[in-house]
Amino acid sequence: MLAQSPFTYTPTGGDWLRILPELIVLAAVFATLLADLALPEGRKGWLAAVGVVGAIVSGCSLVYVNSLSGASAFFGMITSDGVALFAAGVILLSLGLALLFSPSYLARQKIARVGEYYVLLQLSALGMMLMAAANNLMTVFVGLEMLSLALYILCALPQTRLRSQEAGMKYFILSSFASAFLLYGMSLIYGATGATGIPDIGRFLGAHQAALSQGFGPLLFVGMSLMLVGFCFKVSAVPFQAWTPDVYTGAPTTVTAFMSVGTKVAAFVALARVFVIALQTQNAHWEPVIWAVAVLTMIVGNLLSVTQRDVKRMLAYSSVANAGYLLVAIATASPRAVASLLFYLAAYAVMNIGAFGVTLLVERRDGRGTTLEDFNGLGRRNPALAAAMAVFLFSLAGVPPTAGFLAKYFVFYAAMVGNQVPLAIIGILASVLGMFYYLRVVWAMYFVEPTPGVRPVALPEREPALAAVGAAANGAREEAPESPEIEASSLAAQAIPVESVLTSVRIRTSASSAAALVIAVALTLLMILFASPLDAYAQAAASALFH
Amino acid sequence: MPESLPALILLGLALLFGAATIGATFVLGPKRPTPEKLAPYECGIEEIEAPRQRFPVKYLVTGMLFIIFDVEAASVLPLAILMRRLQGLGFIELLVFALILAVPFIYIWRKGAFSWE
Amino acid sequence: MPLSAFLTVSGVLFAIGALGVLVRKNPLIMFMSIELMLNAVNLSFMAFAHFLDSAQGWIFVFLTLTVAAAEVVVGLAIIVSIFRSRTNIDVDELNSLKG
Amino acid sequence: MLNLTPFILLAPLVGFVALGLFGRALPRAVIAVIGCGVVLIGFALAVADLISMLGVAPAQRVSDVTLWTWITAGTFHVPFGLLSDPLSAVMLLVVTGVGFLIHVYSIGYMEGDPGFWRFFAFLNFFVFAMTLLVAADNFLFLLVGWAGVGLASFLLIGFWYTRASAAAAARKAFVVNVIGDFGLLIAIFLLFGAYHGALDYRTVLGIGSAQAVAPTSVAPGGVLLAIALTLFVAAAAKSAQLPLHVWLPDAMEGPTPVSALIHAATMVTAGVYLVARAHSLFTAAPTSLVVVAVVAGATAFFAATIACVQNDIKRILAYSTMSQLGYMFMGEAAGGFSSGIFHLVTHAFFKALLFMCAGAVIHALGGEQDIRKMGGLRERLAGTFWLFVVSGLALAAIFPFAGFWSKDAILGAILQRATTGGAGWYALYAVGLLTAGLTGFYIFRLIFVTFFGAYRGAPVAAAHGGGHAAGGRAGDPLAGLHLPGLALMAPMWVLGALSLVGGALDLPGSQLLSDFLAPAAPSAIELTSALFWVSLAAGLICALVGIAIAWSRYGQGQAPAGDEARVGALVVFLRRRWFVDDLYEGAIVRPILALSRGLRFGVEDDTLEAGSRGLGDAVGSLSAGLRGLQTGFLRNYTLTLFLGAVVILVYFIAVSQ
Repeated sequence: MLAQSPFTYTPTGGDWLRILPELIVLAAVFATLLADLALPEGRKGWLAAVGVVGAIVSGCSLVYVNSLSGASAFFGMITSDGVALFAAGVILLSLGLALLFSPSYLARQKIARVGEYYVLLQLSALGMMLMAAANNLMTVFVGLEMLSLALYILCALPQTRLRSQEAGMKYFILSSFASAFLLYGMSLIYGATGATGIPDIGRFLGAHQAALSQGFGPLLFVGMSLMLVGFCFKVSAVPFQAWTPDVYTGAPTTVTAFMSVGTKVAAFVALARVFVIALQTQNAHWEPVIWAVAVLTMIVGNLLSVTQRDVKRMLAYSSVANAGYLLVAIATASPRAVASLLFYLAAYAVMNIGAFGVTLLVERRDGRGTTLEDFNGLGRRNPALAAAMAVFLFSLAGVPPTAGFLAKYFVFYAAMVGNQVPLAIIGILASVLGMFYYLRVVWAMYFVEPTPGVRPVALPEREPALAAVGAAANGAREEAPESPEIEASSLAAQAIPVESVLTSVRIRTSASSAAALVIAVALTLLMILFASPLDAYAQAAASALFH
Repeated sequence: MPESLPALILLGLALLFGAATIGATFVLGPKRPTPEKLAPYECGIEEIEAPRQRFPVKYLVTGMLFIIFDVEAASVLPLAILMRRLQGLGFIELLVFALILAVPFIYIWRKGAFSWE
Repeated sequence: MPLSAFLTVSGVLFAIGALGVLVRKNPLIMFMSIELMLNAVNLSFMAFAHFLDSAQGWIFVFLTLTVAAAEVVVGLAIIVSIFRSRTNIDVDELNSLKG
Repeated sequence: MLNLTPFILLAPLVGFVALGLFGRALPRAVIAVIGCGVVLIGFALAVADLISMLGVAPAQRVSDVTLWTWITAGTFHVPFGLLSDPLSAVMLLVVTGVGFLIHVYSIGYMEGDPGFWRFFAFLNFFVFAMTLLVAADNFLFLLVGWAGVGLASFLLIGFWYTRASAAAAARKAFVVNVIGDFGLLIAIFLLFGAYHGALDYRTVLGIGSAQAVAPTSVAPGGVLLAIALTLFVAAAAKSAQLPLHVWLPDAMEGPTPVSALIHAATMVTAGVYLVARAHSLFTAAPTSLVVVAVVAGATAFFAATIACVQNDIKRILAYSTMSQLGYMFMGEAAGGFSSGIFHLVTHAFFKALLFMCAGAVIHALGGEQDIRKMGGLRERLAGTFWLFVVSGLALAAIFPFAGFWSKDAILGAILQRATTGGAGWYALYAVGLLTAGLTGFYIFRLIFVTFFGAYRGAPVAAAHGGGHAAGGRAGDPLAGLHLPGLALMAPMWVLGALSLVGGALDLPGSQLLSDFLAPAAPSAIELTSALFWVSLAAGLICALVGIAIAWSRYGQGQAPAGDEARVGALVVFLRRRWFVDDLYEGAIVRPILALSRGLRFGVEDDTLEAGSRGLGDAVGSLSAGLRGLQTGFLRNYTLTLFLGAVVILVYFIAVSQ
């Protein structure tokens, strides 16, 4: 195959079969586009069903692709190896859950352009799958941009909401800036090795270790550092995490749920391929940087979460902290560590989407109302929702026997046996800190009286005057003083006379949201049962990556 | 190339130093913007209308759509070069490519993106 | 001309672009600076492709160009959308999310 | 040999799932039958297991069923298996047996509560987690059970979550328990390293394995010590040993059956079980046993002194539990692992009974917990009174009650250890004796103040149902007394009988329990030795002295509120009769009262609280400082991104040179 030039390579039917899952998602995108034209206003919720069917069919096709022999497709641009299929499975699961949460959320938040929303969500999933399956820097870049472009628009989709617009703008500028660094890094790596294929780069560096020390060394090192910057930005590692909380808070919550998981899956798999595999021989050089970044990310991410009063923002910061645990696996750089990375991503997907899912059901119509006060007494207002949230939070906190516990366990175990004992210990200590802020939400749900007034779930349309005053009270919140404690209490007091009328309004959960929650809870709790086959698959996939 | 690399690195470092200096002033320098300071012209005459008010959004939308389909055309170019070698397969690929372009095109058309009003 | 000449120009362009992102306030100009950075990378890709006599650099340039065009569209769309809701697009005033 | 352990585990799980899903819709009678029935099934199975175990030779009394292999990855091999050996059999009997009685008691105690179904669901979940904890055959599933009982405890302490104090207590308990969980987690990581990924008891502890590997041949002493100490951190947090004890007194905010089941009989003894289970690791690192001894001795004494001045009936018992757990650890530290387990068993009987009696009193008085507002209840609550006395005598270790034999087995073990171990162990023995005296004092102070003299509280409101209200004259403040019903009394009588004769499990000469446990938990002391008889006598004398002092101070039902006034009168009285008593009052009672007050306020309220608050403040301000960097300005973000890139670039350029 190496003898062939990319210009003379002719794709075969087998190549197309290996990207079957991606093709199915693409077909679902087209079906959604056409269905959007056909469906009348008010029935757009069915678009989600199209997407869910696409995700399920694509997920089934993974099994078939897994049975094919060989993995490389399209002149080694893309691969359908175990790691790619595992990541695709997690991405499709996340996509399905996010789609199930979407119809009622979009209706409640009055987000227009529903058709575009579903199309872009699926396209970003397609980009993630592409990036996770990429076996060439080009495909990594194209997949990355594909997912990012779709997410920029999704973040800014609620056109009347300034916070979303701001989130979209910040994400767009910062992410493009980081992409430029990544691309420059890729260019220099290409210059140093003469290859863009991930295995080719690894092969070249393995064969020309000596030559590197004189000629192309600086090129390689500068390229490596710039690529690291780009990847660290995408996985929101400290100090490149600044965009994460703002974007995650401003974006519509379904989008936040999906991107917090999907982007991580894609970026971490690509990071593992590029650094752990292609730049394997340079491990001694990049490992200290990842080490430092992982420590910083775990500590700063957890520390920043501690003082958050808004659950959505707290979850955003916690995703930074989780990136730190995943970086531990990258720093360890063994097959077992890569397998634990995959397992962690799977567990993280279900528990994080679940936690965001509950948050979006608690959220008010104006896109606010996700502070701790809004979760007060949820255990009595909606016991099922509170129980689900408790499961997700316990899992995120790493309490056995949930999926999150197993995931942390695997990662830290891999680090322990992979000679990264200090990292594992720092990680365990950092996750003790994590317990505090996750359990504070459980605490609020079960042991705090519902705050009067901070809890109107649905402002009745019939009373525009009331709604207007409520909105004004919320507007006042925006200009509130900086201290979050003062803000919450003083504004709660402010809001009481207006909104206490509405406290009796119950949170309504649509059938599809309930289904998504049930799936997420079941997977979070039952992952302990199929941990063994899942882990075995991840191990096999990871060792095949190294071979 | 190797002998010029130190110079390259030096250049890079110099630029970085410049960037860091400018950046530091941004972080450290006091910023007290007043409406007067932020006004577009400081020659004493109040602005008659907001300078950025007239923004022809319609042109922009059309422009954006043009860029998309224009760039897609650029991707067809390599296919054209290889057309002879690829034979029938190339034709099928071209059709698929056109189909991928056509569906969104129909979509934005039906959504009314091309209507001027 | 030696490869280093191309790389130097490319590096300078990249740095100018990065500085532009850092110092400008208008998102349009910031965005143009990012485009400059991307094109600096394109230059280095082409230089490498020429000197290494490898086709992959050229293909990469193609992809980058396409991606950059798509970014232009998305970026403009977001800027226009913000423009519709408020007349000012100074990035220093987009500051409701923090902490 | 049978191994029915999976089914013992399954029964409460089924109960939990059934009640959790459908409990809300079920009538109370059905809830009660399901809730108690599943635990009774578990108990019956545990008995069947025991009988079959007794039928085989002692060497073959280990059965390890692997239900399925949970994780296999190279040498990292974790089967999900359940172990049935003498130690787990004893623990299972205690958990399901005492658990069943407390379930029955709960039917009466919680009868008016709207959360009836929820309560039984949580109780069943607790029993499931606890059986998993004691039946697991590897450390990983031990951890799962360990965290599960912590969760159940958290849910049950905060059961009346509308009370702010209950909610705060639940949180405190959870935080401390999590510290323990992480101790266990770290211990497991260390074991991973030492045993190359094996976590099962067979490999690590040599249970059920013909050729047990000596821990000293596996890992260096430092690592073994670290393992033992982190295990003990976990045990100390779960069993409320200094300084991780703060949660237990507050945990009394939960309903009384919870206090009886979780915070007296079972969960808090998990630490004792863990130390006995992992005794080979502890004995391989002898320094760790010294640490255990010091902590346990300090806790036993500390808690007993505090119990002497408490006025809340349940808090007295909570401190007493801490003190008794200290005894169990002291016994284990001295090498008497079976003595620790023996005391665990008898303590489960009499302490559960004490809590049930206290619950009956609280129930009768409509929720009153302050003993200063009780008194004179002897005639009205005669059954409860006599059971209280029986359990009190057992706690005070008076012949021939259960506690006498088990506590003195521990003291004997310490004395035995002291004959070879040196002065430190004699000091520990002295602490044990002193604590025995204090135990007699505080428990009889409680009994005298509660049941003797005249009633001092406000009139009791008439019973809601009127069904078991005692008839009485008009103007009788106790007219509205709620007499305990059959559901309350029946389990108490059973436990009363067990508190009386429970010592027969391990009498000197017969040694049923020690012999049975011998393969799993070795014993340090030959119970018939002369030393043991000396120890028995010394312990008995100390306890009697304590009771005598309690009688002299509170025997007439004096309210402890009047301590200051009455002490003066008492001193005058004593000076005329016994010159010795005057000395005693001044040199021992007063300083102990003062010391215990000082400890209570000094250690509990200031130092520890301030320490933890300081840590919290530090984290909070660090976090707030970091938040300041998150300015929300896009251009600051681009700048940090750029500077981060520069730092990484400079690092790589430096490396490449």
